[in-house]
Order: sequence, then structure tokens, then C-alpha cells
Amino acid sequence: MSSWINENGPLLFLALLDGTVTAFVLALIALGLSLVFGVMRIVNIAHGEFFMLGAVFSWFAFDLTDDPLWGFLLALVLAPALVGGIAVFSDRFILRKIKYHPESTIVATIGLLYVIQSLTLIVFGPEARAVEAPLYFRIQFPWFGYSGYKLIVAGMSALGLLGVWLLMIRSKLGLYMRATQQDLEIAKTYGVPTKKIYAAVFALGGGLAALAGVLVVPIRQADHLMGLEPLLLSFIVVIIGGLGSIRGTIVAAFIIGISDGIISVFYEPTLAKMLATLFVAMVLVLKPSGLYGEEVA
Amino acid sequence: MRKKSLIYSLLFQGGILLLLFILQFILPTYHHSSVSKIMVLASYAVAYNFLLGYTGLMSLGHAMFFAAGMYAAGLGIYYLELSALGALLFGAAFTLVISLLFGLFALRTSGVSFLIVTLMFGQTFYLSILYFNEFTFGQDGFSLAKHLGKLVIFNKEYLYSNPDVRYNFALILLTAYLLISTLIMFSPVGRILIAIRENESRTQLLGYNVYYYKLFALVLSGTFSGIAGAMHALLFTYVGTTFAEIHHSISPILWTLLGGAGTVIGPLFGTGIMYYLVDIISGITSNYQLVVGAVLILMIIWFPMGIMGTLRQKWMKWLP
Amino acid sequence: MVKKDLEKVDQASELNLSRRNVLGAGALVAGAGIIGSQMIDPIAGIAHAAGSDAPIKIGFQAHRTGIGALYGRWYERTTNAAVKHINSIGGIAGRPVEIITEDDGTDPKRGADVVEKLATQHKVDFVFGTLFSHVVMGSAPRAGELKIPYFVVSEGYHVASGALNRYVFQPCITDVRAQISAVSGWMFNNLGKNVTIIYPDYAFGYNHRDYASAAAEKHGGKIVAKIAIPPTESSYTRYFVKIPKNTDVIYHVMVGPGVLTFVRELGEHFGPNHPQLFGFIDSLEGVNISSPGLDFLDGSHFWEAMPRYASAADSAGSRFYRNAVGVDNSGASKSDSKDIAAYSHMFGCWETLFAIKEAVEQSGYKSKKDYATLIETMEGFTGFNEGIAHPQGAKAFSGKTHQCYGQQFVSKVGNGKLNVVHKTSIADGMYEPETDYTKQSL
Amino acid sequence: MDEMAAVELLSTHGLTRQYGGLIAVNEVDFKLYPDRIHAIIGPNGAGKTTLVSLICGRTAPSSGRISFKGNDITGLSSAKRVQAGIVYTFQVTSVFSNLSCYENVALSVQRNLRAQQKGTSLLGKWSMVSEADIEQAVSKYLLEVGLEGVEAQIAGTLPYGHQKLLEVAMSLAAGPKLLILDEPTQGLAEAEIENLTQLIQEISKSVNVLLIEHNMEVVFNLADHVTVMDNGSILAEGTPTEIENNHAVQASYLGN
Repeated sequence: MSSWINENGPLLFLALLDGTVTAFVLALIALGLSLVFGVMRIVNIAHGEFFMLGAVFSWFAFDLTDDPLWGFLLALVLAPALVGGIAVFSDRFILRKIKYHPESTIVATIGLLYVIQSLTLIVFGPEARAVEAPLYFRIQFPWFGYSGYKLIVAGMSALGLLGVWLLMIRSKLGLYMRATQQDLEIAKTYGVPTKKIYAAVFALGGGLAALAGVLVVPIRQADHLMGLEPLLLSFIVVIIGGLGSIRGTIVAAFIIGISDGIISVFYEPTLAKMLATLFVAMVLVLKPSGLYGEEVA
Repeated sequence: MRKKSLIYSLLFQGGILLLLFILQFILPTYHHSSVSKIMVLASYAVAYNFLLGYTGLMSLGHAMFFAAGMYAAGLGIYYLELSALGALLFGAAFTLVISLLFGLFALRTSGVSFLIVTLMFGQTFYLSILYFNEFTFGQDGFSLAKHLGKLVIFNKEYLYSNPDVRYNFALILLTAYLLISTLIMFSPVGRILIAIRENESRTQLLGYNVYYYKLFALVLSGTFSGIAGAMHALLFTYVGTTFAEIHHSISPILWTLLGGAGTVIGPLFGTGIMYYLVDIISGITSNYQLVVGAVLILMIIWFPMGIMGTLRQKWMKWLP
Repeated sequence: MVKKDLEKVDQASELNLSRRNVLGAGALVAGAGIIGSQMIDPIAGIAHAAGSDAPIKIGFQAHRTGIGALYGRWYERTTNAAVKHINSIGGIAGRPVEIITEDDGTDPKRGADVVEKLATQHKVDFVFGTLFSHVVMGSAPRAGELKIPYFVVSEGYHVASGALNRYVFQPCITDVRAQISAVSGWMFNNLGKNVTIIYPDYAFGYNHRDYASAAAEKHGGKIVAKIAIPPTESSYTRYFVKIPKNTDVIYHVMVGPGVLTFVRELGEHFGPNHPQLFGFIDSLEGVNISSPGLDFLDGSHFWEAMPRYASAADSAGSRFYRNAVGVDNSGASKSDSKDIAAYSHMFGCWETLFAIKEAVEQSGYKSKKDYATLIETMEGFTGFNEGIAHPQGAKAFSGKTHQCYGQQFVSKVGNGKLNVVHKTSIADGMYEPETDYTKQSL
Repeated sequence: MDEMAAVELLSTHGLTRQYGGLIAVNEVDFKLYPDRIHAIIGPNGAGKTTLVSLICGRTAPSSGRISFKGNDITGLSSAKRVQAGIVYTFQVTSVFSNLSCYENVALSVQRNLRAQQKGTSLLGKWSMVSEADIEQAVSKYLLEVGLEGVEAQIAGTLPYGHQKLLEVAMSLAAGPKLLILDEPTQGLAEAEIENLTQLIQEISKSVNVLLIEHNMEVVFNLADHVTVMDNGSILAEGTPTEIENNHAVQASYLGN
């Protein structure tokens, strides 16, 4: 046992450390998807593109200011706002027009995915572009070093999650969102402005993905194809956690983040992804409500 | 009334197929080849439509079936030295099993869950092709050109990739799919599938075990997609993961919706139009995906019934 | 992988319709259609005889979108520059060159369609320019069926391995097997014997894994670990713990948008006390060496096919080429210093067009009916001389494998640039041919 | 009370359905005898609709058993129960509104025709059902409910009252042994109610009818036997006259 620890301890430690960072970021992205599903009852396939746009806007901010810290702060404010704006626009001119019909929404957001990706390619170009981290330091553990900025990312994601939680329980918007999630018709009769709530939730979901994009871009650069992977991972998280459940989303992000870390380190990364997707399919089939959520109609 | 509709629609489809048959003598080389490809892809879309258009189940993982048929046929030829017909049958049998297993699980869910389950199974299948790359040749895929035998008609040899062989085999496949779809849609079973699409719980309360009929539709749709994939491998001699990617699951949705979900012939029009649209656009701008995306959005907002769906509503009420 | 004998082309009569009525009526219709068509024989398809001054049309299969877009853009710039130069010196065999570009989305499906479209609709004389190996695999069979010469610039081993057909050539970029064989000897002898190899988890990576292992045996080195990373991965830290402690050299080759992250995380992981690094420039193609976080690479070595940074040692041809393609002395676009060229790959487009020129002129090619002569002429080539036409350097060419073999460079990172420290000889990368395309019928 | 000697067609034993804390149907022992029209009445929320949902299998019970013709059907799916002869017509019409009236009835007819096929066919039993037979039967049932000639019309475009009749035609076409009519007169005009009452009378000659109804006039006109429900339990049972005179019922229900 002790020899196993000696041999694999550092591996396990790294898997947990890396898995935790992944989990925080994933929770932030997946929470956006989950809120949109919970309140609006739709699946947004373009969610990953909102993440990508956050990263891309972050690069523009960095390029504009030519200073890592100011660029980062600018992006932190601007990218979620801009992406939120795009989300509101999409809600108003696409989703509302198709009455949030679940399957039509999927087709429409697939279209949106292609449009956003192609426009980014035209404007931003095909290359992966790096953004300097606002704060950079390296932490040396006895066995290996680790990026200090990654820990900052985890911390800031945690703040983001906390922010959403406060928003949900303390604000009027949160109250309206919960009311709409419980029962749309009743919410309407009680005077909840559901149209505005829908737009706000879609913007919030997109904004959270964009925020994650801004945080992550100094770790991994921005490119126009980076949205698909987080989309699939968010799906996995949201489903295992239970569609629409905030608590479930966060718990599932940790399960997936850490188990992916461990399987990848000790076994094969492709195998880890295969098992994760298969696992999700099985969860949906055998326990459709996920860990905490309600059953999906 | 029904009989008249059946005769009308068979005549209509027969006319289009006859037109396609004649076109091969007229079309210039490039379009001759494009139409062959469109017919194989349209067969895939017809199979897809069987599930989406007639049973009301939207799958985001159909590339799994197409690729399963394609890889079974291709690997069968490569490793087992199967004949072309053998490979086709092997592809069909393999997808039959895959879609049956898949259906048994996935059909326990419905609506958005079903969609995500199909997406996840599709993704798992794609990843497993990559994972077993020693056997499947991974992302690069492989060419069958050297491993396929030749077709003999009246003692004359032809390659399967011969343009005329390709065209006519694609035409046969399409004809078979259209005919089978039409006959099923005019049978009592077709009526049940449409009822499931319209109102699943009501259908159950008419005494039908909805699960079995959905399973039937899924297995038929999956197997036909697989046969289309196997045919694609034979006629176009390349097998690769691009046919298992999520984009290849999205394509038949686009083709079906554009042509008209729930119309037998619609997917053919949808496939043809999209194929040429992409082809023309990619000659003009470098960004054909932008157009695909825009078409998807505009169509779902303004034109949700698609071409044949709209025609049926306005004029061709008999259209299946 | 199972190697199958390649001589099954003539295996016939698997589906003998006249004897076995397997497909019934449908088959008869098909038969009628096929035979009917054969008799009429589509009017198009046969190339009209070109006049002496009609342009030679070359179809360029470009990765404008999809994962290959970064390379694709530089391939396109290089191609245009080469055509401009060729036309300024009198074109090919006195005829101007016209390039017709089609985007394949870096997708094998679309790739095959593009080859078809170029060949039969644009009626180009040749198709050229494909880079990504899965696109080559998807497109090459179609080129073979259409019987149109198809010149790829992919550095994949698929041409020389015999997996493709006689119409496919890779005349001007060394394949990855030869690249590895050439430079890994230097690595084992100069950097260390115990090597951990990190490679992308698909065909391109497997070539590195397999041929680096073969080279280790030859040079008395040892591959201590092989770490495959899926192409979709975006975080690499967790792979680095798998690098054994006794590793002298980390041999890395990564492609795709994650490359910068890869290198940076490698730096974060090891800090100052890291093993020697030997990378393939694919890891940093199109990426500025002075990007944030890359200072860690200082002192590490890279394979380059063509040095990104200009030096006094550059030949006149090399200088001419650099200027013509609009790249400055540090490997960036002259008009945008942030736009770094795919310098170790794009020369292949330039040189391939010159190779086509040479083959056309030597064979007396006039129109599509001269394909056989053209192909046989090119198969007769034994190499190319260094010069403006071949700025990367002289090359040997094997008619059997349709593949060329050129010199390679090892560069060391220092002062924020890449400095050449070693140049291999052509012979370093040569291997016994494993196929002979000249035996296939045309 | 002489009917007590007859064998019951349908009975429930301790049938219970809970929704969270709410008990919609509480330990109900319900018995239904053949050859009469049986009505269930009760105020809103009394558990009538839940009870019939449990009987036809749309809802699974929390506990208790259901038997039909002496067989335990508690575990059967709703489709199997329809096949056994328990057919339900919806409170709010639930025809396939995008399909023609012909298709609506044909859906029901064809299942019944298939069930009557003896022997097997290579292509399955469905291939033995002929469209001509379906057509004939559809006409018959449409005629029976007084909707002759509407075959080609899209069901959703029919007036509401006709949709109800179409629904009845679909139910009849399913070959019911027990026809459950859930609030059939709701939303109908006076003349339509009269028409429907006659139709139910007619149907009841060949099919057992279980009626859930608010309209007391209709109930007392039609029913041979009445069960009164309140708060998820059976409050009273008896002939219409007995119920009319029952004080408990008057207090809780008829009084208002």
C-alpha cells in the first residue's frame, strides 16, 4: 500500500488538483446550460460557442490594451456583456419566433453554432491566439510544478458560482426565475414578465459561458473551434446532475472533472471520454432525473 | 381515397425516379457524379426521415448507424475479404444489431432526453472508432479501391466506382427506400407511426404498445442508414471517421427538414438542394458553413414544413 | 496494422449479374442503365484539346476552413506566390498557369467532392495542395478513379506506404517517416538515450511513435514511455506525470490549437530542471516563439523542414523564396508581424508547382490524354536540385514510392528565435521502398 | 340489490393513489356489474378522474389491485387493457387533430381487425388486415355516432361537439367490453347533450358503460347505478333514486 502511494501518490495528487480546476470551470459553463434548460425548457447547442466568443473577445481586449491585467479586467466586464447581448438578440429574433419548441430550438441553435463559428473564422482567423495571464506565478510542489493562475481560475469560478447562487436566492430576478421554472403558467398569472425573464436567463447562461471563456483563455488559447468540447462536457455534467438543478450541476461537475482526471491519468484519455459519454447515456436511460433534477419531458 | 393517394404518390415518385434514370444519359460528368452521391445521401435522409418525419423521434446520433454500416462493410471487405454483396449484407446485419441494442436502451427516454442519449451514443461510437484505431485505421480511415472486386454484367467487368455503376446502384437504393417507405406509410403500421408522432399517449390508449412500434421505426431507420453507409463505402471506396462525426448526424436533419419532414420524397429534394448550395457557395466564398447555419435558422423560423410539406399542405394533399 | 497484399485489383466476378439474379429486377434496370450509359458515353469528360497558349489549369484543394485552416491560409499564399513567379518567367511550357481553388473544410468527405469538382467541372489538368492526411486518404481514391494526377503536400507516409494509387505523388515534401529517421539519430547521439515520446493519438502521431522506436533501436537509444494525447485535448498537465524520471529527452510532436498550451504546461510542470526537449516544429507551426509562457523553451531543440528564421547560411534560392511568399526574416508575414508562417510545410506547395512544371515540360504534356506520359516522366525523376524552384534544398525522388527525400534541420531555441545547429543529409532519411506504384496499370 | 349475485365485470380492492402528501384515491373498493350504465359522480377533486385513470392504466396505483372479468390487471399496461376491452374516452377531446376523421377511426378499427385475425403470415399479422375492411368499418362507426360523410375532413376542424362524437366512434371501434366516458357532455349545447344521451343509451345495449358526469340530469336519465365519491373515497352507492334521497350525499354534493 505504502509503495503504491509512493509511486502513484503524485499522480493521484495531480489528478485531483487538475480535476478540481477543471471541475470549477466546467461547473460555470454547465451552470449556464442548466439554467437555460431549467427555466426555458430548451437545450442550447450553441452554448459552447458562447464560451468560445468569451475567449475570443478576451483576446481582442488583450490586443487592444496590450496589457495582460487591464485586458483581462476589460474582458471580464465586456465579454459576458457582449455575449449576453448576442444571446438576447438570438432569443428575441430566433427562439421567441419558434416559441421555444424543444426540437426546433435544437435545430435553430445548431444553425446558430455554425453561424457564430463561421463569422468568428472570418473576423478572427483560423489560428489559435494566446492571451497573457493577468497574474502569473508557478507553484513548485515536491514532485512537479503547477500554474498559479489555474488556481486563480478555480477561485474566480467559485466566486462566479457563488454569485449565481446569491442571484437565485436573493434577487427579484432569481425569484422570478425560480417561479418560471416551477410553473410557467402560474408565474404568468402572478405577473412575472416571463418574456423578459427568458431573455435574461438566456443572456445569463451565455454570459456565464463567456465568463468561463475569459478565465480559461490564458491557460489555453482562443480559437474558433474550441466550443464543441466544453459543450459535450457540459451536456454530460448537466445530465448527470439533473437538468435544471443548480446543486446537481455543481456536484456533477466535480464528479466528472475529477473522475476524468483520474481515468485519464491512470488509464487512457480516449477511454475516459468514451466511458463518460456512455455513462451519461446510461444515466439518462436508467435514471432520467439525474442526481438531483426532475424528469425530462 | 387512400388507394387513389397511393397510386398518385407512386406515380409521382416513379416520375421523379424515371427522370433520374434518364438524367444519367444527359448530365455532364461532374453533375452525373454529384447526383450519384446525392442519391446515396438522400437514401440516408429517407431512412432518417422515417424516424423524424413519421415517428416524430429526433435523433442526433444517426451518423452512428451510417458509420456502423460503412465500417462493417469496409472492414469486412478489408479483413474478411467479403464480396461486395456480402459486405452489404454484413453492413445491414451489423447495423440491425446495433440499432436494436441501441433502441432497447434509448427508447426508454423521449423528447429532449432521447435526443441527448442519441448524441451521446453517437459520440461514444465515434470515440470507439478512434480508440480501436489499430483495427479501424482511426481518423485517417482507409480506401477500399484495392480490395474491392469487380462487377460483372453480361460478361463485362466494371469497377464499383465506375460512374455508371455508381449512378445506377445509387438509384436502385433510393428507389427501394422510397418504395418501402411509401408502402409502409400506406399500411396500417405507417398509420400507427404517424399517430405516435401526433400524440403518443393517445396512441397508447388506443391499445398500441407504442414502444414496439417506435423500436420498429428506429431499427428500420437505423438499418437503412447503415445500408446507405455500406453502399457509400462500396461506391465511393473510402471509409473514415468523418462519417461518424456529429456533423454527419446533423446533415440528415437539415436535409429532411428542408425537403419536408414526414414526406417520403422530401429528403431527396432537401439533400439535392443542400448539396448544390454548399457546392456553389464553396466556389464563391470560403465559408459554406455560414450558409448552412443561416439556412437552418431561417428554415426553422419561416419554413418549418419544408418544401414538400408546404406543397402537400397547399396542393398535393395525397402526398405521403 | 494488417498488411494486405495489394495485388487483388483484378479479382473479378463477385457479383455476376448475368448468372446470379441476386438483385432481381433492380439489377436489370441497373444493367440497362450502366450499359446504356457506356454506349452513349457522356459527352463531357473528354478534355478538349487545348490550344498552345491556353492556360494550364491546376486545381488547388485548400483547407480554408476546419482544423487545417491555419496551414491552409499559408498554403494558399505560397501557391499564389509560386504561380505569380512561374507566370512571370513564361509559365509552364509557355502556357500560363491558372489556379482554381476550392475549400474542402479539412473534411475527407468534402475533399473527395472537391477533387471531383476540380477534375470534372473545372476540368483542371492536375489537382494539388492537400495537407491533412485524412483528407488525402479520403480524396486520393477519387483521383485514382478519375485518373487525374494528384500532387499532395502532406508529409504523411501514406504515399510511400503504398496505401494510395499511381496517380498520387508527393514530390516535394519529405514524408514523416524519413523526417523522423533523419533527425532522431542526431537526437539520440546528442541529447540523450532515454526518450519519452509524446504524440497525438492518431495516424500522424503513430508514425512518430513507430519510426522513432525503430530509430531508437538503430542508434542504441531507448523509448522509455509513449504518451498518446487525443487530438481534442485542451489540458495536458495530467499527462506529464506519466513521464518517467529517468527520461533524458522528451520528444514531442503536437498539432492543432492546443500546441501552445502544451508547451506552456510542460514548462509549468517541470520548471527550470527539465529533461532535454526535442520537438517537431509542428508543435509550434504558426506560433510565435516569443509568445507568452514560451520562454521555457529556451535551449530546447526542434526539427524544422525549412528554417523559419533567416540566416547568413541561407541559399540564394531560399532568400528569393522568402521574399516572394511575403515572409520576413523572423518567419512572420511582412504585412503583419503577429501572423507567423507555416514555414516548415508551405514550401512544399511552391516546390510541387515547380516539379509539375518540370514534369510537364519534360514529358511534352499537352492535354489530359498525355497523363500516362506525364506520370511515367515523373516516375523517371531521381531528384531535384537546390535553387529557386527548390528553395528548401536538393531532393532525391523515388519513382517507385512517388515520394521525395530531402535534408532536414535541427534548430535550437535561443534569444527568442530558432537557430539551425544541424543539417541532415538526404541519405539520413532514406529507407527501402515498401511499394512500387510503377507496377500498377494506368 | 339482487344484482349483487351477478359476477362483477370490474372490481378494485383497496385501490390507492397518492401524489406526494395528497391522497387522490383512498383505499377504494369499487365494483362494476355488467349490463347496466354505471355512473360515478362527486364534487371536483373527489378523485373520479384519478379512479378511472387507474382503471384504464394511465396512472399506476400506489397500492391496491384491479381485476377485470376475474383477471388481475393491475400490472397490465394501458395498451394491454385496451386490448382486453377497457376503453377510455377523454374528458377533453383528444382526437388526432391534424389527421382526417377517417384516419382517426381507422387507427382504432385496424387494431381490432388485426386482433380478430387467425393464423399467421410471413409479413406479420398486419399484412392480413385489408384497407377495404378498414374502410367499411370506419364508415359503420361514423354512421353509428351520426357523423357519416366526414371521412376526409381534418379532425381538428370539426365543431367541438362533433369531435366528441368522433372520440366516441374511435372508442367504439376499439371493440370495448367496458366503455369509460369521462364527462362526455361537458362543453356541449343542450341539443347536443340530448343527442349524446340517446347515443349512450343506444351504445349501452351492447357495451357496458361507465359514466363520469357532472350533469345530474344526464346521470339520472341514463344511469342504472350510481357511485358517489368524495375526498378520494366512496361516499354512497345505489340506484339514482336511492342516491337522490341519501342525506349524506345531499349534504356534501347535491345540496349545492
